Amino acid sequence: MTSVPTATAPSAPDTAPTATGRIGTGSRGTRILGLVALVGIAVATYLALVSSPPDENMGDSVRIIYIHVPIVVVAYVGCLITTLGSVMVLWKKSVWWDVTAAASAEIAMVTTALTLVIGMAWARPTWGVWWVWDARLTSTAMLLLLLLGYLAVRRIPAETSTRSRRAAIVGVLLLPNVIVVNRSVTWWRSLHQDTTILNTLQPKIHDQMAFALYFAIPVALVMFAWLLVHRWRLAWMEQQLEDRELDQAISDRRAEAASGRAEDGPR
Amino acid sequence: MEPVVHLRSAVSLLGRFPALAGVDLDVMAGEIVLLQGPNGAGKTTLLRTLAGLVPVVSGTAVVLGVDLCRDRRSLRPRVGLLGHATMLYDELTVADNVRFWARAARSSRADAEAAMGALGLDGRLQDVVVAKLSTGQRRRASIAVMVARRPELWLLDEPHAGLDGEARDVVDGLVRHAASSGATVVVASHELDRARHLAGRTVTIVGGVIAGSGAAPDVAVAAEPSTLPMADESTAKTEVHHVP
Amino acid sequence: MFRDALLVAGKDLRIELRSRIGINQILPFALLVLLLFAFALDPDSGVLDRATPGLFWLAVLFSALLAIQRAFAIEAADGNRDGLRLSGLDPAGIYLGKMAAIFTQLAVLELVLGVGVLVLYSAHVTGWVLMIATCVAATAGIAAAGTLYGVVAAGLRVRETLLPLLLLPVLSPVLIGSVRAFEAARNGNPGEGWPWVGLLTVFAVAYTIFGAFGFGPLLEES
Amino acid sequence: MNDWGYVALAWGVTAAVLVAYALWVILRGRAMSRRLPPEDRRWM
Repeated sequence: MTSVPTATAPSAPDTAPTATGRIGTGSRGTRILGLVALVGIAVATYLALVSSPPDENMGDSVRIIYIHVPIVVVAYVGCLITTLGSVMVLWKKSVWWDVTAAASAEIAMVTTALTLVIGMAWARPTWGVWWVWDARLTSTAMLLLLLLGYLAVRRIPAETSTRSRRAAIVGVLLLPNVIVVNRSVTWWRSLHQDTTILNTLQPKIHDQMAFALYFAIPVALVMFAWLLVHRWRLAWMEQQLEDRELDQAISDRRAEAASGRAEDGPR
Repeated sequence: MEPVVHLRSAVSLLGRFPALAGVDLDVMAGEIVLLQGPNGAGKTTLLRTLAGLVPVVSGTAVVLGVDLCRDRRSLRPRVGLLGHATMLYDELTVADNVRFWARAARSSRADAEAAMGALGLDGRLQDVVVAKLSTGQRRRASIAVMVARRPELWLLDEPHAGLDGEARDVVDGLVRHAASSGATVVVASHELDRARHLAGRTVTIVGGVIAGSGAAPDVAVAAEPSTLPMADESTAKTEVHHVP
Repeated sequence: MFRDALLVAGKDLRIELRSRIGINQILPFALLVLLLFAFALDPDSGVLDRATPGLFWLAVLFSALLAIQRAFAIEAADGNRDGLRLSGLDPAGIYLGKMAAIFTQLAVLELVLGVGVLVLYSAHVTGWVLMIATCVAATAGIAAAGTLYGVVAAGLRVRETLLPLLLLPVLSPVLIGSVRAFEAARNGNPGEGWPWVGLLTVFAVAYTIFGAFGFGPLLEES
Repeated sequence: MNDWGYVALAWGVTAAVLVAYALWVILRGRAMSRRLPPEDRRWM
């Protein structure tokens, strides 16, 4: 009942709308945002790979941390926005938030997968293995699975309001589930061993290293914002197109009734 | 008097297909209305919409005083829908099924027993598992469930299908009795001869809109669809006949 | 609400008693899983003995998937989902009723599996109280989350594959908690197990509350 | 593989995936916007 616009206004003639104006999902705002992100990424890369010194313990593999942490932050922020959006869908029946939750969940999925790959690339030189049953690694893997489940629910073809409500209920549980999984895994591992990334990283963090890390996080967030806006607009257009097809189908059906020929369509 | 069913430009979707593309319909209390139209015209969807199962995505829809755009849940227990599906649990006996749905609708056990009696399901048949029933017996059990729920609005989708002559008379009797005791009935049927005897008024639906409405004997039923009157407000509202 | 829950639970359990799908198919499946674990892990090497709590709960989890699919398959038949929606039953009541029915079936299953583990794996048991508390809390959690995600997947063409993808990650804390609690009971220090029972209880209560609210909107979608 | 190898792996994979994803979003956005009139794309 929410998303379908006034179906009584049939958009009859413009069945094949030829776009006028500019093409794509960009706008003045996103171009500025994109430029800021690109410059930021260039500076952050220079700081991380060139200007900062190698770590006393980890050597050059510390440079993986400078990309690992920002990507994790993006993944977590993405999940947060997805859950927030799902709450707003259930509360206000908001289409805007539904599109936001969907766009943000997809980016979170990509960055969570990247987090795992980067994490493994760091674990191999540091711990000598690709994977350890560390609480963070394990719960990040579960997070990826939860996000895949959410996106799978979103992909089920259904009427717009049906889909948004169904996805919202799964999405609301995303963050609580991540927290419960994380707590239980941490609790579980704490009985056995005590290796976490933070403990390995703690001793004497160099000023320049800290700056490379803390500079990269806001840069990653700007990049996230740029991606989110574009992905949002794409999802929005997909939804508009569906609504448009629906309006068309309604006016087709009316025309069919008016011409008095009812074909054996789906009941 | 306020109509029991009041639809204006109501649009309902099946998936992404607009099965109802703007329906105008009024039904008064105690009426028996025959709904007719070709396959795919939207008869079943109209009945399911009136039952509060299919959402109305635009337009106005008020049934039994409940606005379907706002609230469909409170309407549903007051409506009885006899659809193509029997809504029976195969593993349970006839009596278990009727009693379960009757209790769910807060009808008394006596209502359940009476409904089974009226459809000839008392005695040996009531302890048979539904999976072992014939199609006609299932159909009767399904009708018994509906009667036992004591609905205010009866929505019957092809109620005569799969029934023998005797059972059809029983169904017709139940419908007349329900209408005379204040319930409202909408019947969708292909068996026009039988249904027209029952109904006080015929409504034709084509392509998801109401194409015509009139006293049962007046409507050119089996004629070419192209000769049907066009949908407009005036025809949809006229000629409301009450059945005694 | 509780009246409706009793009605639905009674109906579901009656169907299970009549159809015996649970006894004839799900229970043998669970026992089969126990046997397969024994084939995979050499019983003489001691691995099986140490892994017993985990194997027990994995068997329960896989059987729970079948039980949940089954609980919604009976509603999928011949328009019964419409029937439920038309019935006037409180959705929270339907949720609690279906959850109670799944809980009961799983409890019976765990009892039989427990006996199976005792006999087949010749496990010795201490800490009965802790184990029973763990079973109750964990089963409630599985039933609560399972009923909620079961209705998300119910009625879809992809339900057989979607339900495990949605449910198993969510239930991983339950698996961790129940296995650790069982290990604590077996090792004779129940003090380590009770915090896990606490976690399981919080999980079950939280999911029951959320499920009771979320079930209505989900039941609407067909 | 020395440390720099793993650093290159991590940064390389990240860059490749993010660029590929961004390209996919942009190109699909361009394709989609051709099928919609400007009033449905109010950010223009």
